[in-house]
Amino acid sequence: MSKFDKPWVLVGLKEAEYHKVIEILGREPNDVELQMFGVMWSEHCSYKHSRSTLKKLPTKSDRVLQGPGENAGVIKVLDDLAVAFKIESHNHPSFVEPFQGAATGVGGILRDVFTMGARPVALLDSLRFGELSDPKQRHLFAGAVEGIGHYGNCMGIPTIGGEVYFDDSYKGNCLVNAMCIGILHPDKIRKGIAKGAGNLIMVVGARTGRDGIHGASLLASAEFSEGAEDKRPSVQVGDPFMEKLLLEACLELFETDAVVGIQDMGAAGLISSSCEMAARGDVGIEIDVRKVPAREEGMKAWEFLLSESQERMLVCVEKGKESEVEAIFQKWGLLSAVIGTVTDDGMVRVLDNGEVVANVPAHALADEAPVYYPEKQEPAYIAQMRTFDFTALPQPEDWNATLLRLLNSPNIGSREWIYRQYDHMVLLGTVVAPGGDASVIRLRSAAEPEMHGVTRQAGLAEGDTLPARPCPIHAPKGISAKIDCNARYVYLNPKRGTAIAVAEAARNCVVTGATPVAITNNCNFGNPEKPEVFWTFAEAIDGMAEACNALGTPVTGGNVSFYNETSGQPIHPTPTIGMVAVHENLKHLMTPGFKNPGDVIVLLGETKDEIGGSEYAKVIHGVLAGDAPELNLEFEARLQKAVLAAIHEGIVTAAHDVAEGGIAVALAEMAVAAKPGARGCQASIFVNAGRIDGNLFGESQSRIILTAERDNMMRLRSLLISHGIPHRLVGDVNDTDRFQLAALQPGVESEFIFRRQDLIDLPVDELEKAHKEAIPQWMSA
Amino acid sequence: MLFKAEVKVSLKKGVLDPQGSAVEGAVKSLGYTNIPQVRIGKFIEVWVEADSQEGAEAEVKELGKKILTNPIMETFTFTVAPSTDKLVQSTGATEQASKTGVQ
Amino acid sequence: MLFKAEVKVSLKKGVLDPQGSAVEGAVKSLGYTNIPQVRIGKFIEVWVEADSQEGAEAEVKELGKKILTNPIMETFTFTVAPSTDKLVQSTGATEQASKTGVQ
Amino acid sequence: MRFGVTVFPGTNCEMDTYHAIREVIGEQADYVWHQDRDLSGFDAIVIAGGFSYGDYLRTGAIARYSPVMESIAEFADKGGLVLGICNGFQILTEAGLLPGALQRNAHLQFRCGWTHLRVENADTPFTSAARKGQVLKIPVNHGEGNYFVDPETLAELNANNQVLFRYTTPSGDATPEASPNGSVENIAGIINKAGNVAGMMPHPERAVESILGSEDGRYLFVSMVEYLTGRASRV
Ligand SMILES: Nc1ncnc2c1ncn2[C@@H]1O[C@H](COP(=O)(O)OP(=O)(O)O)[C@@H](O)[C@H]1O
Ligand SMILES: [Mg+2]
Repeated sequence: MSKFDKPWVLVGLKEAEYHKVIEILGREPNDVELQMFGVMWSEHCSYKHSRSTLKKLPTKSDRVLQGPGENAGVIKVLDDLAVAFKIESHNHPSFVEPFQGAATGVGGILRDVFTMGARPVALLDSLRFGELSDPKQRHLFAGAVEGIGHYGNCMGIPTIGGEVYFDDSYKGNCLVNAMCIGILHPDKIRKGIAKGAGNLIMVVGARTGRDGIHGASLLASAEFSEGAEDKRPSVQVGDPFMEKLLLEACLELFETDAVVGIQDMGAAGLISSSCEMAARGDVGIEIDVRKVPAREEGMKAWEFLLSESQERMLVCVEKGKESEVEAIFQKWGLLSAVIGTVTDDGMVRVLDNGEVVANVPAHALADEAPVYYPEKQEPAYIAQMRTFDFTALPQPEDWNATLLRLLNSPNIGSREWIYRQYDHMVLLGTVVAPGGDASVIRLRSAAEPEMHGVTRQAGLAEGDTLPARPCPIHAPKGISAKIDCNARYVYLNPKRGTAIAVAEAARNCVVTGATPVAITNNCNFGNPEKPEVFWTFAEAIDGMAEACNALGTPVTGGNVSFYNETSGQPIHPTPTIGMVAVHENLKHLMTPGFKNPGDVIVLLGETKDEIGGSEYAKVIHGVLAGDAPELNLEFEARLQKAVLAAIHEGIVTAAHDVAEGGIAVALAEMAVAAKPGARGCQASIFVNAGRIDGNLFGESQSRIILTAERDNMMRLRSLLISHGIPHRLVGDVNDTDRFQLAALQPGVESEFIFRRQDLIDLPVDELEKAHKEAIPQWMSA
Repeated sequence: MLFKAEVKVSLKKGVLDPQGSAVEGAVKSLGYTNIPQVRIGKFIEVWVEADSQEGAEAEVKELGKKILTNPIMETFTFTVAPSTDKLVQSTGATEQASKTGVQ
Repeated sequence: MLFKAEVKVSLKKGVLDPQGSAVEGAVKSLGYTNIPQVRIGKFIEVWVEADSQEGAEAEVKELGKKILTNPIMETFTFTVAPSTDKLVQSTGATEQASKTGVQ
Repeated sequence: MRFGVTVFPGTNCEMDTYHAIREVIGEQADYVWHQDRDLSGFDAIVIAGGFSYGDYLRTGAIARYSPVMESIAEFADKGGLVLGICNGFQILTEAGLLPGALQRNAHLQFRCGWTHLRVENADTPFTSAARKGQVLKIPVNHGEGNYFVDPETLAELNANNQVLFRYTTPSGDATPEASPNGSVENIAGIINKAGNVAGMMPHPERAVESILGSEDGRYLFVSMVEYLTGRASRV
């Protein structure tokens, strides 16, 4: 390597890291080996900055069958049904080319899940862009949504939910995170492992080209800077059709006993999959890159190793069973090729047409990247933000207009513009569609293996009896899922803000009637080598750990995306939480819309005058300051239990959590989503202390609004009392098509005399219009 | 001998072209008021091994009618010329299907 | 004066073309085994009002870079010639499109 | 009755269609692989939705050349019932078994959501269980469902009562806003002249259980069963 003074620079390593490589090998690495270390020891592949911190997260429970470390986490739902799920980011590629970047992000997370042996049954997406008034942001947003739809729709996997926020901090670095949920049999989890010397290593799926070379090491592990154009690899183009074939072929393959282990080829392609599989099995692997089906001529050995061509898998196959594998892939019109064997010497040996071009211990690549404990320093802005004086802000003069403006904010309004571009119905599982809080899919594997079973079965054999006709399906179980992260809270208070993200994701599932069981997470942060950024990351992980412990939702996996900065400016720290919850009985499905006139509206939890970090402060006053709302995790857990108990007792007619925009917006959303004939309400909010706007629009945590039939009110109240949940009757549902909201304040004369102030009185149609147009008003221009 | 055909597919007159209209609108909104119309079709490059120019042309014409266009909405024109291009492999999907012989 | 430009947009070399690959596979399985490669791009017809051929060319070039193609993945070539085409009015499809919703 | 549900590379609604027929309607169903040629034993064929061959080039353009399509053309020729749903409709038009073509949605976006369909002709094997003028709630899910046909053929379709469904408001008005895609005359589904091959963009198999939001999709399958059993008993 004497060709260059500083060979490590070429592959993105640090000098000390280069010396460590020499120490491990006992010699200087050659070009190919250096490339391999460069990519495997990159932040994206090695988690060298985050690994030590992530250890704090709880990862175990009775339900967790597979925690972090594999391609996806797995939890048990029934004795014969498990759920695999994981989240991935594709931020930088989406900023460069939003359609393809987002599409290939979806492709990647799908492979992570079906490589576990699961059939993907749901996708969710989490998006962040700058404000929509900027045409560039509209372009990114429209492109990312179209790309996600393109991939998921073509694959026939419903995108059942997600979240989106628009904030200037993302204008130079958008976030596109995608989550996938799959189902499998608990005894049939597949792992990314190679075992048994003499077994074969096969590449299946697409041909390998020069796509995305260095995506992991350079793009995902360094900040964006202007003029970085030349570093950019050629854009990866997703081929969902190819992936659909790959999915069906892999699931069919898993029905055989030919597979020892399997791993998708994502970031750092062949090299990362082969060394990780070898390291997990404590074996060696010998592969010849010339045996890999190539798309382009003249590819170099290191290009094969680093290529990020999509829609490929690496499979360790039982010796002698390769023709079984070939036959299945051929049936699906796909290529498969034996490229090497498992060895027992622990080395990853790479040949180029028989000639050894690299020979490196698998563990060195996969597990021995340096671990850093970066410096931490609380950023100065945090203390500064807390000193903001909210009392200086004027209260609204026109409360009607204020509510309409909030409903019309792209951060609050309807997301239909997004999800109507996604197939959210295919597979006939979606029993609560996007548009409410969390979405819900039913699971039917136990009762009806031929439907959502892992593989497609042939039709009825002769002599099979048909089910009685008609055959209504009452699917007993379901899964609820939500992605959530209000990054403003995290920005103001990383620890509490992250705990809120966990709590809110859980709350969104709880209001559908599901019990939260586990999370996956995607930590999107700036450059971890900056002490201020690392501090926020470490705090965020602390907050996540606390909340997960309190709510009994261990972390089964996740993804860390650092270096989300442009020209030195980091994004708001965004630890996106992907929550999965189990519906024990779909009879108790709950949705937020009002159901019957006459139902009473009950507000659970305590309302404080908390404007810090709220959408109200931002949209109406242009202020992002203060502190994140308070959060008492013990109370949160109790609240969620109580609400689940109430829903399961069948005494609740609607449930909705209070989030951005506070009570006023939450109630308005319930009115907009109401059944015909129940589109109206009259409510009075008790303002105990503080400002009226802070009470109405503030975002105090741990609040849920329920409605109940009047006859069930006493039962509901006693249930809430027995759980120790403070609550108030705030009004009732009616059929007037009007939304009326008043404030009740203790009078100045005496605290026992309440003054009623009628603040909001609007036709629900008008609320609906403001809500519906929030995103389209920008996008159809 | 290797030939390369360039097939230009356009929508028939009278068939609405929403994509073209959208681009037209975008172009206008950028201030290009002198662009009265935009229509969007497909540009398909097909490499053909054939004995002669005529042979290649006949083949491309057949392909154009049979699969590259839908005569209900599209028309096409094409040119054929000898080529020295280095070709890349397809991605692999349905590659083997051809071996197993879909007719 | 009215000119008509024909803009041929193709994917850059090295950029995967799943569409082209799929068509290639299909064409092969139809028995056209002598078609080693197919790539699919766009064919855009742009009518331009300009004073001169050069003016029209400059404008089309600018449009091509700015809006007709995605420079990250595509390249384009074009020709410009005087045109006597009678143009139809834009359909207005996009205007209506935004209104059309699914209920 | 035995339904065949086609599976092309890229088909993704076959499991749903299979479920609707077998579990909800209670009839037999089998998957038919795109390379199969043998359709003996089937009383009806449903070409299921999805993205056959990735929808590349044009929707349905590649699938129409599959071996199974030759058999389906023969099956239809002999009077067999063929229903094309979404991509199935697109394949049938490409194959020339139904007139017209499906273009990209006028607004250029993919659309998934509920639509309302007015039954225009209830005197067919696919709609007999419904009433003429009845409005069915059935979802769409497509990027290219914008039905196009030349004016002469359109006039013929109308004259022969070949329009099965139009997109309407919930109360049955065929307004432009009620259409999710800009189809000519709000056409959502048509039938061939012989009356045994139908195509529709909306997905009846997604609307067969109340928990999914509607049961109106059953009308399609029940009509087919009634027609087939009726005929069977006549024979
Ligand atoms: N990017 C997206 N993709 C798909 N669905 C989305 C997206 N963003 C939001 N949604 C859906 O819109 C609804 C409202 O989302 P959100 O405002 O995030 O809810 P909440 O405020 O309850 O967290 C949910 O059903 C959610 O799944
Ligand atoms: Mg919510």
